[in-house]
Amino acid sequence: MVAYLARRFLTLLLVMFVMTMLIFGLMHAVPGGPFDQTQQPLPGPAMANVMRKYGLDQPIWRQYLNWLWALLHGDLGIPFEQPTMTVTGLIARAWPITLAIGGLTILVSYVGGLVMGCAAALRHNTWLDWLLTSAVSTVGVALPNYVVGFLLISLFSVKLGWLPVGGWGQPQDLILPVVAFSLYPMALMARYTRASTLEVTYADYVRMGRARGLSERRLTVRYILRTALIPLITIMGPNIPNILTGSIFIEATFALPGLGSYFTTASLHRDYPLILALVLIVAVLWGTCYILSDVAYTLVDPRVRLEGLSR
Amino acid sequence: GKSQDTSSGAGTKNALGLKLPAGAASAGDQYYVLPFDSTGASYKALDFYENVYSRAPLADQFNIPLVRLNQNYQIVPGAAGGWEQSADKNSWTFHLRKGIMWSDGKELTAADYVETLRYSADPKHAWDFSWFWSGVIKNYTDAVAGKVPTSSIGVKQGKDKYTLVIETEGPVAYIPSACLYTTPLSAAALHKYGSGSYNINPATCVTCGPYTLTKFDPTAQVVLGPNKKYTGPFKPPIDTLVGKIYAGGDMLPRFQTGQVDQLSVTPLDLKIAAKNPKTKALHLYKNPNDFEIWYTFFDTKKAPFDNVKVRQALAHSVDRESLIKSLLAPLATPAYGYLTPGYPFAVEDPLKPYTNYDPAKAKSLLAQAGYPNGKGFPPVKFYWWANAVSNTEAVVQALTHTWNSVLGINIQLQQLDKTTFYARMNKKPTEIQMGFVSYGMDYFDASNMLSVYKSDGRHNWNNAQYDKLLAKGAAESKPQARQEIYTEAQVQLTREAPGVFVFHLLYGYYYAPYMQGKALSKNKNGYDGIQWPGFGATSDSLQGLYVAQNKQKWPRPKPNGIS
Amino acid sequence: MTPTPTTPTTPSTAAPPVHTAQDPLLEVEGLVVHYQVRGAGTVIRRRETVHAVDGVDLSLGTHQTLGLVGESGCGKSTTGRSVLLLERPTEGSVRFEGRELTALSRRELSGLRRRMQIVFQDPVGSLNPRHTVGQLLREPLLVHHLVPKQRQRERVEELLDLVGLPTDAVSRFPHEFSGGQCQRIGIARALAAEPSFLVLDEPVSALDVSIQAQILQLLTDLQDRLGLSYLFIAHDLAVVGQMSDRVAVMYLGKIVEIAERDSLYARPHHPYTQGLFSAVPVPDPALSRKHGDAVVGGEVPSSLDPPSGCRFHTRCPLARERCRTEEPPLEQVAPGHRVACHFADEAVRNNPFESATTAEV
Amino acid sequence: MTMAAERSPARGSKSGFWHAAWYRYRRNRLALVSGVIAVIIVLVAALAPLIAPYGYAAQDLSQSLVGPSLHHLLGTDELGRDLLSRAIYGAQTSMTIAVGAPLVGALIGIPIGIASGWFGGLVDAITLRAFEIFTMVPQILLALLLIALFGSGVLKLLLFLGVTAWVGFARLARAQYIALRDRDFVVAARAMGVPTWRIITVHVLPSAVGPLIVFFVQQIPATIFAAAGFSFLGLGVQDPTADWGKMINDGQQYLTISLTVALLPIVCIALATLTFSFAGDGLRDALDPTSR
Amino acid sequence: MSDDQQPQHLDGRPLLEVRDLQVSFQLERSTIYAVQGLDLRVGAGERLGVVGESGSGKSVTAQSVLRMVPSPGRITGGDIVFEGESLLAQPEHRMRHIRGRQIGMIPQNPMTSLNPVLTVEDHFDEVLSLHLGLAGAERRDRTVELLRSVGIPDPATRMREYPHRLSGGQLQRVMIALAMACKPRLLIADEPTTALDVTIQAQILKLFDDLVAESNVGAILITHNLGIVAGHCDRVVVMYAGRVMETATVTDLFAHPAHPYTLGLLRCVPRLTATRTRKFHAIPGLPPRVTERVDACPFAPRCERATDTCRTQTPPLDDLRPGHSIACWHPVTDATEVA
Ligand SMILES: Nc1ncnc2c1ncn2[C@@H]1O[C@H](COP(=O)(O)OP(=O)(O)OP(=O)(O)O)[C@@H](O)[C@H]1O
Ligand SMILES: Nc1ncnc2c1ncn2[C@@H]1O[C@H](COP(=O)(O)OP(=O)(O)OP(=O)(O)O)[C@@H](O)[C@H]1O
Ligand SMILES: [Mg+2]
Ligand SMILES: [Mg+2]
Repeated sequence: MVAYLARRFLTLLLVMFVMTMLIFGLMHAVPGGPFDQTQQPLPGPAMANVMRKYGLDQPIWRQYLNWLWALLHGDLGIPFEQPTMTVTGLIARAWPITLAIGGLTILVSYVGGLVMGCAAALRHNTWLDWLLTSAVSTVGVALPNYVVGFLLISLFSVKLGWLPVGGWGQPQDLILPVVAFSLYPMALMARYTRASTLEVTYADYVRMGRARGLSERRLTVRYILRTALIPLITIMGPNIPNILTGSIFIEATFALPGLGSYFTTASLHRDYPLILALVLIVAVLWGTCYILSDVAYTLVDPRVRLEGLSR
Repeated sequence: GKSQDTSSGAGTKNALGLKLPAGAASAGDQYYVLPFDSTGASYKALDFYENVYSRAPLADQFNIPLVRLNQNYQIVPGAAGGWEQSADKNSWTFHLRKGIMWSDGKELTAADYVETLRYSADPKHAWDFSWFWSGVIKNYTDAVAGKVPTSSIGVKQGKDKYTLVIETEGPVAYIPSACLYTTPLSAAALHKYGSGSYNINPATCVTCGPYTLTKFDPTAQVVLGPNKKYTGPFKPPIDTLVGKIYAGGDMLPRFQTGQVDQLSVTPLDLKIAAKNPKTKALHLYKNPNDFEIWYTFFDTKKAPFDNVKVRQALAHSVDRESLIKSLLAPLATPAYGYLTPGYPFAVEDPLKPYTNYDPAKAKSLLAQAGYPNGKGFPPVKFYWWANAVSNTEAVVQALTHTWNSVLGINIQLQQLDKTTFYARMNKKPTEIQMGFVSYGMDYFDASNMLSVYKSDGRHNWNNAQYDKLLAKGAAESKPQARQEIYTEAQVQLTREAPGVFVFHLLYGYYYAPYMQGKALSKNKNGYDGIQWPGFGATSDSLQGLYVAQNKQKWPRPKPNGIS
Repeated sequence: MTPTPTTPTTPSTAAPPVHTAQDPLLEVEGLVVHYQVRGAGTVIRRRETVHAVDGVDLSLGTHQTLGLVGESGCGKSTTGRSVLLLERPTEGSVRFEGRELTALSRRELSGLRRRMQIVFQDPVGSLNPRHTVGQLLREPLLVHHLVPKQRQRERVEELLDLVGLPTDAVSRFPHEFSGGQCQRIGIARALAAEPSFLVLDEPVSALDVSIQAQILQLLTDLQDRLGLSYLFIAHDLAVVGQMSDRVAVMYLGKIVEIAERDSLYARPHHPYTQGLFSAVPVPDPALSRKHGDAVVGGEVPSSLDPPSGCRFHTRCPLARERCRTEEPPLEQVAPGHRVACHFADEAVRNNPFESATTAEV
Repeated sequence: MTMAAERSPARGSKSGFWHAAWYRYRRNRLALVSGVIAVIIVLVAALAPLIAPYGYAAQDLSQSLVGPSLHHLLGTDELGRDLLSRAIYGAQTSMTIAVGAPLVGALIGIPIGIASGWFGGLVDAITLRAFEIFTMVPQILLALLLIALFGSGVLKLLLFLGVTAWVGFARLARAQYIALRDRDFVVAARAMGVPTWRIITVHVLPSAVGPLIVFFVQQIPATIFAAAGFSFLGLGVQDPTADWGKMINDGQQYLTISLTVALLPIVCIALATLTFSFAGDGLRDALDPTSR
Repeated sequence: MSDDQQPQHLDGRPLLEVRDLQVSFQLERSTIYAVQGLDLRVGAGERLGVVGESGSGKSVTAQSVLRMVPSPGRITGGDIVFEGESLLAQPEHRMRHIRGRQIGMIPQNPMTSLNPVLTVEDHFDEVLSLHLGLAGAERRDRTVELLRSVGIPDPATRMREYPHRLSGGQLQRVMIALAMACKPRLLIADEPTTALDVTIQAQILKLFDDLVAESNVGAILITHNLGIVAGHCDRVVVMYAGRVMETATVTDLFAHPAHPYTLGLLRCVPRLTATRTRKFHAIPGLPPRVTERVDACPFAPRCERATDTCRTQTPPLDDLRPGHSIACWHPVTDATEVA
């Protein structure tokens, strides 16, 4: 386990190194710098002052090394967008919000998706199956979440006045964004769950369990679901980083001061340190989820050995 | 949303000790929530001299500029009670009021203005607006370039600590206007913290204005509370200001549910609001704000727009009136020239011959330019960035459609993000062949807006005659003479058509019905709502707005973080 | 004893001049196939070696059948595949028609492939489900340019006829056929390449008895008509006994006994062979009642870590200390009959499994 | 009896496969209907200029946001453009992107995936790392940077989405290759001396085509929305080109003003998503001769 | 085993009696008549062999006895009487009590027949507590004892393993122990050794014999291997196309096979002869998939003795002599044809 984790971790580091380098190069290749948003161009000397102030007058490789060096000291730099904060501080402030929404979304969508998928599979070829698989999952997949969000706000906030129109601070604020955000992953989850449950439903060992007189309930829970849900871990894992880093659309629609919006603003503002930090977050989160889902998979499924996993 | 049952607060005193006017809600309800859309914006500072283009909502409330502007754009005393130009016209002297105290106990003096302006010229600070004083204040340009120390710029204490002298590079008539931009930092705090950033931290915030910082969260909200130590001359009825910051999303529902007390409406909002009985009944306040001109500019150094006939053809083929009627009304007026009617020295009629809607003339001009019926006209990219307030997306499509159908040419739209747009526009030489932009004034003088088109300015249209007229206008101090000069300049500009001027934007506002006061009333131009420069210490609007009793039961949930 | 080979088509260009009919068609010496696998255990990544085949010598003459029996996982298939170089041997040599296959380039090998073919256990799985029978049979003709285009159809029909399938099978898909019919298609495809040698990897194990008999009859007939040589892999001694001239018994990657068919069936020497015989169910109540009490106990050990000495010692009722430490060589006990057992004599004298073998018939 | 009562015998064996596939496809009622609708959508997209009553950019500012009428069957948008025509032209853009981008992804990804499985070792390791890098970089960020660098437009968007879609195809192709290479029929082909390229193209790919088709079809709505997301940021399809995703973005705010403006594109996308996924499932089953 | 029941070999009342069983699968376009009027009986302590080619309906018969025919299959007629009770009339919860408790089942493929995420012990815990209400140490001891009785070495530790850690042979032993856990009265083994090696097959069959002998259960052994029937059954039913073709005691059947199909099957089996014959007797043609009910002997198309009668009338299952019935218009009388 230790060796496995160490190896995964090392490759992750390597991958992140290459990735940040690519992004760094790309960022600087893009027209416009962090201080080009003014309607009047800054006069030469003023611009030179700004560039010098942020170390942007140095060659790119130098800038990258500077960044890397600072990173090794745990310093992600100062966001151009918020020069009075550190990138770390900025993320520490914005991310918890995204994490709260994302965490709940994961909970709601995965649980909901599992329940729906199982229900559909266990009622295979009935109207319920049809309703859940075709109708619900299509709506989930065919409607972008900001449209869903807009509809929810129009109905529940403006028309009925039941829920806040957006914002952050009270528990009710979570409801609509989580619902809107959950729909798509829930639909996906339901689809996968259904497929994987159906696969197990007709397995030999389920038949043999029945032949030993086990009740259908027990068969469903211990024989069908327990094995059917295991492979979902590997499907769930890679989805998590996307959800936990937020959606700009959801955040904009519901006025959530989360991390998601930084993915666009940082790159629109050419906020280099922030962009890199975001890329790192996603990479680390992604790597962690990946490794964790591997480990979780081996823990819950006795058949799999860690080393044998290859994707 | 719950509506609060407000008891009358008329006659009682608010936190700043001001007696509330008749019909006002109780002191506890004197808070004002304003929405801000942070899309494409970044919030770095609350002070002009720290950062101009990335100021956070509710900035510049912690200080008092030398002069202020009233509802009718007249310069009135601010921190300075009076001012005069020196005999040689090369300097201005301002006389500060006594007894305005910073919240750290120090008095507001000339030193604060001196230190602030020196700080602005400091190459290490790299102020993003340093061009503003360049060529105006003596030695300022050299100081920015690091050639002379900042202490040598022409901003000095006069005979005592209440006298401030501004020396200029030459005679500058509009210094009092420009001095609207003199919201000072505290010299002591500047020394103590090394930069103006101290003001975004409630713990270190130093203010001489009526408000102090309670909360600064640039992704959610900025909250200003009453500055209990305020000793200045202007006391506002409203105790607490909340700037709610939204990263996009639809604003109208936020206003409808009482999340915010005011809304800057887009033309689309108006259409939607008209469908709703509650919002339909609201009064639409509108005013030109910073007198924005929205126009299409050309790279006049390259074909096909190096040909004046081509540019004129485009200018004549736009039916501004019907475009505005369908897409912007009532929030715009047609632009026949660069300056909005009502703006100093603006003229309209002398310009119309060059910009009126005349498709036949447009076609013939294009033919004269060598592109009969658009034949041989190369495909052109038309760049723009999205702005809901000016409904840009629809406008550029309408423009493109007009040009393509009237002139038979092929103009293709290309949207960019704002950064890329300005970066490419500002490149020398510019990378944008044709683009849609706006410009809003910085101070009330034709020289400000018109200088956008001076040679080597924002756009690459160079015209020595025009430059000469601008220089002449800046030096002239007789209004009548200036009017003549600027009329000629405007004709010159419009005739040469380095751009197609499309519309002057009007800002539309909804205020929750309980928001009332003189500041919202009509000014002499007939515009209402809070006028430029907005709700702050640079204007007299602070004193003219209060929260009235909520008779209409408009929803007003109390924002969190307000006692 | 065997009729002269009558290959219907002209001999291939690949036939080397050095090879003569008297020489064995196929000679395998010291064949070793090891697989490197990732080891068990979640903690440390450890490479482990599967000793799939561990030093096997075989030879097969023209128009002969060599039977290869053994339990699951003992390396029969691996032997079969590496003889065809579908699996690169870790060590050892494989000579076919006098040419050393392991020394050939990929190109030369691919040219030679058509002379040696394979038929699989899973009749359906070995046929591409997306190809019609016609396509399947045409593929070897195509890749080896055996028959001009206009003759291909004719040749395909010939092949179908050869294996007893109707010609209208051409446009149908494998899954439309029963297992036995698929096996016929597999055989036809192998024959399409005009091979002289076929590896039959448990070709009838998956089939019903009645179909099994049809296929075995077909294979026998084809061998006689076309002069083929077979390496016949199976785990059923009865079937192998009907098919083979010589039989090799494999256990855990090694050959424990190899002999002429009759010699082996009359007097199996190795206790494992004897055990295998005793395990064959006999369709005669009278006989099966008599034996069957003495069965080979235990299970085949893991080929990851084969037992030391004689690999059968863990299950052998005759095992002594010597068996545990010393690996028995394959020694001749009768002409053409070789056994790898320290105590073969004893085993023959006193068969621990008291098998019913052939005595009763 | 299995063999007795069967269909028409021997034809060209190639057409046999397609014939049989078509037969299987036809039997699946849902797939058949979906397939017909999908074909209609594609035809509408291809023949948009012939079908649409107006041009996609034809404006009439005086007819802004009018409801359904005889002149404009589904009404008009803010600029007075005919919504029906825009929906029809939208099919053209959306389908080009939604089908084109996965196609580009497949063309890049499948060879890489197969090469990765085929060569194994270092090549495989590097490809796997490349998968990781591409999965890790937030797509929206990469998109913003690339679009800022290269500009936007239908073709560039298509290429960009295609280039980011390759990983999925490569992964899947690699997995399929690895799963198939030890199957008996592939080994049999090797034993036959069938050259590698032929094994891959004739034996491996056709067998992997089912999962690839399903994946491809799944990519269609995903791609429409990715493109729509870029339009949301103003970086996707350029005005005045009609595109369903963009129409959703622009139209949602009109919900209270004009239902058709807001809902028409949503209905179009839902319809396309459903029909393509049912048709894809049907296609997968039809291309698998062993199914049912 | 401390079962005090005396062997009651073929006494009057059979343990299980299947009468005129009809099972069909209603597919979209056709109906498969998998079992058509099948009769069979098993007595306590008796081992009944069921043989036939693939698709002849052996498994469906076994599933019917447990009322576990997978959908879309349905029992459309006949009756199944187990210890005097009609199983088809039982409510589902009673059936659950019979499954596992009264009737045990051994599967064809032990490798896929245990829940991969439960340990071996978990499986035993389930049945032992469900049917016998055992718990704690008692249950554990019983599990150990059961596993030991089927020859699993070191059962106390092995039972903590997950199924994938055991070999096929061991898994089949576990399956047998599991089937025997509640001392059922009837054991159904559906091709229990097809997936196993010859030597392991011999071990398992020996175990099967021992268990039946010891505990006096009735057993149905489904196989297509006549050799196994010969060695491990008392009576045989030969099935073809969902019907019984012939049934007799093992000795009788092998000595005097009367049905041409039985005869054909017997001739197909390769023998361990001293010298090789290179002759293989096959039954020509293929077994049918019955999609319509026709009045004919289903074997007629493959039968060399078939006449027009065979092709137009279904032969009834009649007693040839006591204990030996056959459904054939032209029975074989000369038994020497076997060899
Ligand atoms: N590609 C491979 N990688 C690793 N191990 C393998 C591989 N192929 C076979 N083995 C192992 O090699 C050993 C011999 O396998 P082989 O298939 O030759 O046996 P066999 O005698 O044909 O068995 P069976 O009767 O089951 O077909 C087995 O332990 C098997 O697990
Ligand atoms: N789930 C099912 N759906 C449709 N038909 C079925 C199903 N299960 C069995 N059948 C049909 O029922 C008939 C009998 O099948 P059964 O499984 O009982 O045969 P078997 O004698 O056990 O064969 P095998 O030796 O292959 O196990 C076959 O024709 C088969 O096609
Ligand atoms: Mg094998
Ligand atoms: Mg069966």
